[in-house]
Amino acid sequence: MEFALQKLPVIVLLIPMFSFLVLAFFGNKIPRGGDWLATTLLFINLAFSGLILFAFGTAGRYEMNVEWMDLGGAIPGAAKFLAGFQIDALTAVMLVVVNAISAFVHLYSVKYMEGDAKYKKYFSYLGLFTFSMLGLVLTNSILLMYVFWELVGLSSYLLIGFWYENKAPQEAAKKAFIVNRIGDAGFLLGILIIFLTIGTFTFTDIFAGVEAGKLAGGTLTAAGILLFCGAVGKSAQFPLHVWLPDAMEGPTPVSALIHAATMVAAGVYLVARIFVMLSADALTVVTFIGVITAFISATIALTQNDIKKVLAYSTISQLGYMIMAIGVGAYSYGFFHLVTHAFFKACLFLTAGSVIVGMHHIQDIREMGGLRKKMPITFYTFLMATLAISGVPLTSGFLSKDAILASTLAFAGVNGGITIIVPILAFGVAGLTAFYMFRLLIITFLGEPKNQEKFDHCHESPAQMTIPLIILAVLSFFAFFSLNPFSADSGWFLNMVSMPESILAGTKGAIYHILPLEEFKEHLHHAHNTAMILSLAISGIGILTAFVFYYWKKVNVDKLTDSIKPLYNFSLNKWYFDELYDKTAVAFTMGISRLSAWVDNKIVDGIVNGAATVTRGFSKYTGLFDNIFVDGLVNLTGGIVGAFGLLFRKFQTGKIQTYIAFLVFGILILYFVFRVF
Amino acid sequence: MLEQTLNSLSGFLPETVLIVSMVVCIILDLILRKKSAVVSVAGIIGIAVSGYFAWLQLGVKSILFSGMVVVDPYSVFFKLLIGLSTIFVIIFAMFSKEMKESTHKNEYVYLMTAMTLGAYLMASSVNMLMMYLSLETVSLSSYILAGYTKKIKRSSESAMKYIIYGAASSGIMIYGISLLYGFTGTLNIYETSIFLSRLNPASEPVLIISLIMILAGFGYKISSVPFHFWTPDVYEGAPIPVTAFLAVTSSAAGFSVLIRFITNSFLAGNLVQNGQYVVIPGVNWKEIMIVLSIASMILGNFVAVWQSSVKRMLAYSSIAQGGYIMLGLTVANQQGVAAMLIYLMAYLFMNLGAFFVLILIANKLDTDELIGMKGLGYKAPVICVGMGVFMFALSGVPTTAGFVGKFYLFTALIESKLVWLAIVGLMNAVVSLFFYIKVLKYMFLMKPEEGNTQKLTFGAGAYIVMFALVIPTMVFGIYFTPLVRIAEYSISMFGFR
Amino acid sequence: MPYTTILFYALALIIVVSAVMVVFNKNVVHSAFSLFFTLFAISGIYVLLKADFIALTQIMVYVGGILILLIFGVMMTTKVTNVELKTKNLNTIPSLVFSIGIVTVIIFIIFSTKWNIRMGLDSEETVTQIGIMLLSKYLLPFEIASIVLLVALIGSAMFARRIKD
Amino acid sequence: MIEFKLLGIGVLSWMVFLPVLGMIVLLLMPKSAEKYLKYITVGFTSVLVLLAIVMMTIYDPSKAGINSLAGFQFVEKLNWIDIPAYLWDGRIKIEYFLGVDGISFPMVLLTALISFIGAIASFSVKRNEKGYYTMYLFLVSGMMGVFVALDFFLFFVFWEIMLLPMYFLIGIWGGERREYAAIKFFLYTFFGSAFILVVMIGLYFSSKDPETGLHTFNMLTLMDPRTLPADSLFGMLNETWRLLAFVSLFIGFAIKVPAFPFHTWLPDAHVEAPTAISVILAGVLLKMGTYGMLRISWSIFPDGAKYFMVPIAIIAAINIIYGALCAMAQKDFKKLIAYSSISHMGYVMLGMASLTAIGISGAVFQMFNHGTITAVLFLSVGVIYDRAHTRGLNDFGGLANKMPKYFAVLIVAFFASIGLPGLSAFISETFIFIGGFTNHFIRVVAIISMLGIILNAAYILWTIQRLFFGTLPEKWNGLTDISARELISTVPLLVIVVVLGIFPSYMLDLMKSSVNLLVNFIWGIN
Amino acid sequence: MEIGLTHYLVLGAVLFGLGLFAMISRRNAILVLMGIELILNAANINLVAFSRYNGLGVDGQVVSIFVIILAVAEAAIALGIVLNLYNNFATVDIDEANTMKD
Repeated sequence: MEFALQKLPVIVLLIPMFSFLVLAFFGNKIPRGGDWLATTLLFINLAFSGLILFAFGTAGRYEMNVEWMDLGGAIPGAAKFLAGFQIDALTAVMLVVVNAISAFVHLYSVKYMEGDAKYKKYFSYLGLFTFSMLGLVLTNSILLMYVFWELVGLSSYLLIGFWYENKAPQEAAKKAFIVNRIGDAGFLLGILIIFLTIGTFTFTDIFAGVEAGKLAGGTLTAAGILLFCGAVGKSAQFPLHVWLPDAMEGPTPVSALIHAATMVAAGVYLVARIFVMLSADALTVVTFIGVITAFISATIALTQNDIKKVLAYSTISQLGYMIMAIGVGAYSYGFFHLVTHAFFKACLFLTAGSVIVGMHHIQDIREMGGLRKKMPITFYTFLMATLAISGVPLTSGFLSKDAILASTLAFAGVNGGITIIVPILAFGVAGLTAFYMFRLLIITFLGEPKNQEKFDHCHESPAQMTIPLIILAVLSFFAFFSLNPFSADSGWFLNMVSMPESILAGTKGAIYHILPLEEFKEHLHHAHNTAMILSLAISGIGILTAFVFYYWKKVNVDKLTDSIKPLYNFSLNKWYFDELYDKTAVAFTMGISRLSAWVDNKIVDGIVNGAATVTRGFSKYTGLFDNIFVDGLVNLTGGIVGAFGLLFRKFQTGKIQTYIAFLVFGILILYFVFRVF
Repeated sequence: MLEQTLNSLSGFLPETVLIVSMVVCIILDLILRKKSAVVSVAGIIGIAVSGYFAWLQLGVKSILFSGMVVVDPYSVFFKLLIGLSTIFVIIFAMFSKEMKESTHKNEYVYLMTAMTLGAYLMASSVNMLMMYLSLETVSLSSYILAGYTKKIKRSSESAMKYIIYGAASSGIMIYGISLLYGFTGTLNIYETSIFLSRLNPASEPVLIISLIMILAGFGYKISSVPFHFWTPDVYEGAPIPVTAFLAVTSSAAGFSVLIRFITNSFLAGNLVQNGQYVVIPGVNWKEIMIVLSIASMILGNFVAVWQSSVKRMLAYSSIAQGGYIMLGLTVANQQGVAAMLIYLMAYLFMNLGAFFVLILIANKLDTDELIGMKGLGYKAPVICVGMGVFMFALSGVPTTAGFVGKFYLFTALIESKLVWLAIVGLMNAVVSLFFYIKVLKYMFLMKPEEGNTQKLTFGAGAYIVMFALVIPTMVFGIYFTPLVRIAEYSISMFGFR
Repeated sequence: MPYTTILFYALALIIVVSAVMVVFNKNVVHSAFSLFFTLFAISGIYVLLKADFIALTQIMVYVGGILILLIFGVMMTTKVTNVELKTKNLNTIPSLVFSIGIVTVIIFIIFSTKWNIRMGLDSEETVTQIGIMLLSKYLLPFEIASIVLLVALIGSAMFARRIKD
Repeated sequence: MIEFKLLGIGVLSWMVFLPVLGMIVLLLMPKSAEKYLKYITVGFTSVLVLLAIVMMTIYDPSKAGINSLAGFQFVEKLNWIDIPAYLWDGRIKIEYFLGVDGISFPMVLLTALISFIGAIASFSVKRNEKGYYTMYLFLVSGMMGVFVALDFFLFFVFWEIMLLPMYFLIGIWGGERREYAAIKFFLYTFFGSAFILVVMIGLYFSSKDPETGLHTFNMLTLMDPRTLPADSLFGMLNETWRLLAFVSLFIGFAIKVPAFPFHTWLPDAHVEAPTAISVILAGVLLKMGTYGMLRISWSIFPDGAKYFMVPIAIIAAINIIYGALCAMAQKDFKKLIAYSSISHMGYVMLGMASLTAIGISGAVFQMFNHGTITAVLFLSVGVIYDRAHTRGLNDFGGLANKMPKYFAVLIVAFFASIGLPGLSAFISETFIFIGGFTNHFIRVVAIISMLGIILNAAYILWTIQRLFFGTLPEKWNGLTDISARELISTVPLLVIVVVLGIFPSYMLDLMKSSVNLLVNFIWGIN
Repeated sequence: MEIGLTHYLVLGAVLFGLGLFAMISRRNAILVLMGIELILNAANINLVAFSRYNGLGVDGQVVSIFVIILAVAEAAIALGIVLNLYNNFATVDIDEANTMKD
């Protein structure tokens, strides 16, 4: 049994790969393009991963290695590359989350993607994605993690650009890949630094090396931040968050799976993974990046009118939350939020999907309204998820969010000073979240229908779509994580995923800004109640304002927006990030490339052609240039040869007596030259 | 005195045979009174026989006719080289259409025999008068041959230019000889060198001016800058076999006499210490050679690039090739001279080959312009492949004899630390690739014009002759031990102490 | 002032003047005739140099041979009827420069070089010596000269022969 | 010592001269057999592949080679030219000396493979097939010779010989500006080899074989410091001259690589050459430059390699970034690929400049990978060009639905060439970067050149978008999907790419010991 | 003063120069040939003068005889060629015969 269990992760990893290969190569042979196969396989996988969770979740970690490459006694040191997987709480949980959501999305897609031209391709891509995501989660080597990291990027690229016939998806896919690539470059750099200093890729050895002080001080911080760059790219953190909203061009289930629940969480997972080796400064960076992201995207989400865009920005904002949480040292809370968020955000996206289907591919919420009557199940699941994300009590969202807010308070309390900005922004974001989520809910489902004829044709989605919705909605109840509706600390989850001892604790390092840990816990304990009350109040206010604005229409929203037009536009246009990047980075690169191409044609080849151009004028009137040109004399030698050749040819006048004159002249010259010697 | 002369006669057998065969040819010509191969064959046989006798002289080292000429491996080598090339040239002449169409019968045979005689004497003479005389012998007959097709304007013009230029330079040469004679009081090069080595190091201007004036005479034979001006025009005007003769045989002869004169008369008591020549102080002919060779290479190559007529292009190319060969003198050691001999051997095959292919083409197309050769590679593949081999050989691509020659020249340069000169030479080789490959470009890369794509056919004889030149070019490129051995053996000149 | 001196200068004067005439005279025939004077005077110089045989050869070969040849050439190549004998010079300036340059160089060298002067025996006629020389030491050149002349014969015949066709 | 003879002739001789045999067979073919020529060529090249596979089974990876004759395998050693001194010290001793070690063996495999693929890809050639296939086989034998020759003179001969067929192959069967491209290629390389020749001769006369006390062209002997007496031209103490020699060798090889600023021949040559020849050119020829550096410059002038590693690394970085930028600006598919291979060869040079085992094994591995990947890319260019007769990227779009198989093939190749993990190039590039990092002299350069990763992704993705995405223009409705023959020529390469991506050890084990020995030799560690 | 070697040499030099000048500047082929003769005579004067003043016996004179012989041969051939030129170009102005040049 034990033995089988230890092999199980490999099986779990390979099953999606199998489904990918089968669908990719034999998709045409199998009826229905093998969707049923993929889906069933995924559910089996889910079962397996559940098994793993029970087996290893509490039983500590298990690790296994095989030798991948060996360069012999290479300089420096002996370069051996191991490949292997490890299982601990993080991994086990992630396995379940990924498999669960992937399975539900498979099920959901069966109807959602029905009748699409590239139906079976779609499922094979899903398989590829799931495989690489699981690999990313499972591996114990940071290099292999990078490998799967890139593969995830690839499948995300393929899925975003799934409808590549249209311009927008192409652009979105390209953008996503390249922006991620930028982050990944940093990631790779970090990996290389680690390899150089510690000489290994496996996490355990790396941590051991750090503990032994092989990698310390500024280098450690640099390494940490560089690795974090990867997370910034994948988890769409500021300033690389621009790709995620565009990624919504992909099919909605894909958005749910990749761009809400799992892939974007990979960054958070990475940070959690390397948490123990992050130095104080690194953590500070992480914290601030997180909170800034959370705030910016929240403000943007306020004004968006595309249902998926709103959700996308809320995703970014929530991811910012998680990152921030880990930054402030609320490791387990951050990860907890990852899990809860995965479920309710997936739920939100899928409901959005069913709305879109219902509205026949209308995504602009201003066209919707009053859908509650038409599609009740969708509405109630959506409501559930919205409550969760807004942190209303009795929801999983409340548990995680509240804990995070509390720890931000504690963080500020321990460090004081400027760090107070963190909780302030965090709470602000909580309020904003509540507001825009309910704005979305109200405009979409309540009120009067705006677009009557669409409304008339609207209908509830079929069971294959609603069942996942219901399950996911149910999963965002508090009960699944903790019996105590107001604190998850006693819940099974946090017992399982507890904050690891920073390996730098002894060495005045890592999370010193929440050290001594007791003090931090102390603050946390006090902060808890304040946090709960504050957050309840703020989200309440948010929700209330939403109703005031959009349901009871007590305030004329348009007038309000007019009065703060600049701000409104600023938010509506996403802080002009895209424009900024287009104007700067992209323009710069393209400019450079055009320039260098020009240089290559004109200058470099020109240096080579140089003398040719010099002699061109010379050759023109001799009327020989074309001839020479044709003869491929166009390069440096050519030019000089041409020039001198022409010069010398002048001597060959065809008049014999001139020759004799030259002969005599030559004799004289030679004589004088050698008299001088 | 008399018996000495008689002894000399025995050593003079090759030349005697030549004279006899010349007379025989004249008589045959008078008897036959028409164009016929008989005379040519007779001439070829005569030259072959003389070559055979020369071969018998291998290893002999003796001085003949009271210090006029010597027999030594060096001269034997050149006699064989010259004889072989002349035989080829006469065969070419038999193939050449313009020679057939000329208004003469077989004069060219015995004129060429006379030239061969002169060249033999150039290779073996150690007396300045003898040098002058033999040089004039070659020159006079080549003047005539240059104007051989006298009804053709270009030919007569080239003859005129050639004789005037030649007369001028030989006049200057004899004037220089007279000055040198007046200064040293002897015409024998060994005595000259002994006299000079007894001189105090202070350089005498008279030595330099006379050296340069004498070089004007030799330099115009090997067409080295600045004595080269006649070359392009004469090459272009003269019938192709004659051009081939001028390019290969007479320049080989020129080199033979040049090397012997320089290395024997301007050495300190013509001493050779472990292969290195001991140059007399004051007359820095090494530098002169460097200047001449660089000038020749650069001018030859750079102007050849512009030529549209293959013949004229080959003229410039042979100026450049002369420059390469002269590099061997700049190092003033036996290795350099050996390299020159190796190069000359390679040069014989590849250059003659190029001219032969040109003859065949000109016979069919009546032109030597590049334009006319468009797409010829598809009309006459074998011939053009042969041309390709010769062109690559001339530009010094490996596995051809040309590469071996260049390799040894640059080897000599680099070993005596003249790396910069080697690089100059190599860069010139790169440039030369331009125009050599231009021919192939026209032959293969360009399509023949519409209409005339019918295959050209040549007799078996043509192919035999061509392969007789292609095969050595290739074989000696891959296995060049024989070349080197011969050269090494032949650099031993008479009178080196 | 010994008579040889006067004689030398007289001859030198004739030589140079007539040579200048040869070079600068517009009329070809006149040049030919002034060349005659030059050559003749040169033979005089040979006499001064006690080279009687050379002097004789000079007169016979040059004056009697080459000069006549040249004058024939003039006659054959220029229609005497409509007198086209005038020819003008070309690129005079460079040729002047070069010739004067080389002459000055040579003269400078002549004066700067220390020739080893060893006067030979004076009163002695050279014909016998030359004869011996030609058949002993210079036998080979002598023979080769005959070949050269043969070649010249063939050549000139070849060119001069009327082309019948 | 491992040997493998057929009919008493060593296998390497077979590898080198079998194509020549093929040439002769082709030339003897009558006019009527025109249509079988291609199959004959494929036959001969496939025999090469078989031999290569057999060699692989025999090959012993534990043997190192580099500077020890014992470490070389399949060695053949005969006297070719041997002239005892006569009057002057003119002894020239040239050996026919073949052998492979961990550095050359991957290249031999690559050559055999690519030649075979190229032969299949040549079927589209219609004009004057006899000439074409003759030249093609000639080219193959020349390339093979370069990789197996261990005598400098022999190496040089093969190096030069290989130019001639290339000139004609580009010049006769190429595109519109073929004459220009051909002569440009020829002259550039000829120019470079002039420098190599000078150094070769100089080395020869500096050398003094410790055993025989004679000059030698034997590369192995030349690596031995005792062979170059201190007083000689390139003697160990003669610092300046050695560095000069290294530089001129570098120029000679860099032109072939091609390294900035000697690269301008490459785009022209690639664009004009027929598909199969571009494949050979990018697949094998470019490697000859880097191989020559490793085999000669790095081994015989290790001091030079150490002295110049920073400049070389900088040149490499320029190659990487500059090549990528130029590629980004191209509108011609083939030209884009050409520039991309300039960029990728930059990686190779970076790895070699790092002078670390990991970097150099990355470099050698990258040579192999680039060979396979670029081959596929050029083949794909050929595929589309044969159908559409244009290579303008902007003329296309929406091919993904029209030619799904083609899309599949090309997307794998593309992602391989941007170094996507799981595909072979990723491993090699990572190694190269690790190498660059390890050598702290060039660390900064390595970091800068990581920009290349992003740029590669950028232009490749843009190309994918322009080719496959969007809607299909009306005029391309007639396009047919990739044919079986084209699949045969591409898929095996892709399989290799994937397999080596997952199990790189198959290749790394071949070179491991040699690379380690080389690095130890360079740093003087024993 | 006594006439010495140098006088003769100078005379020779002057003749040499005049000959060169004639060769370079006169357009008429015949005159160019005359120039050649002048040059050869200059050489002869040198030779003879040397044989007189260097006490070398008659070697110089013998050489000068050969020079004369060659002069004759040359003149003969040259004349033939010039006539041929005249037949082809109907002129003896040699600068008009320049069909071949770069």
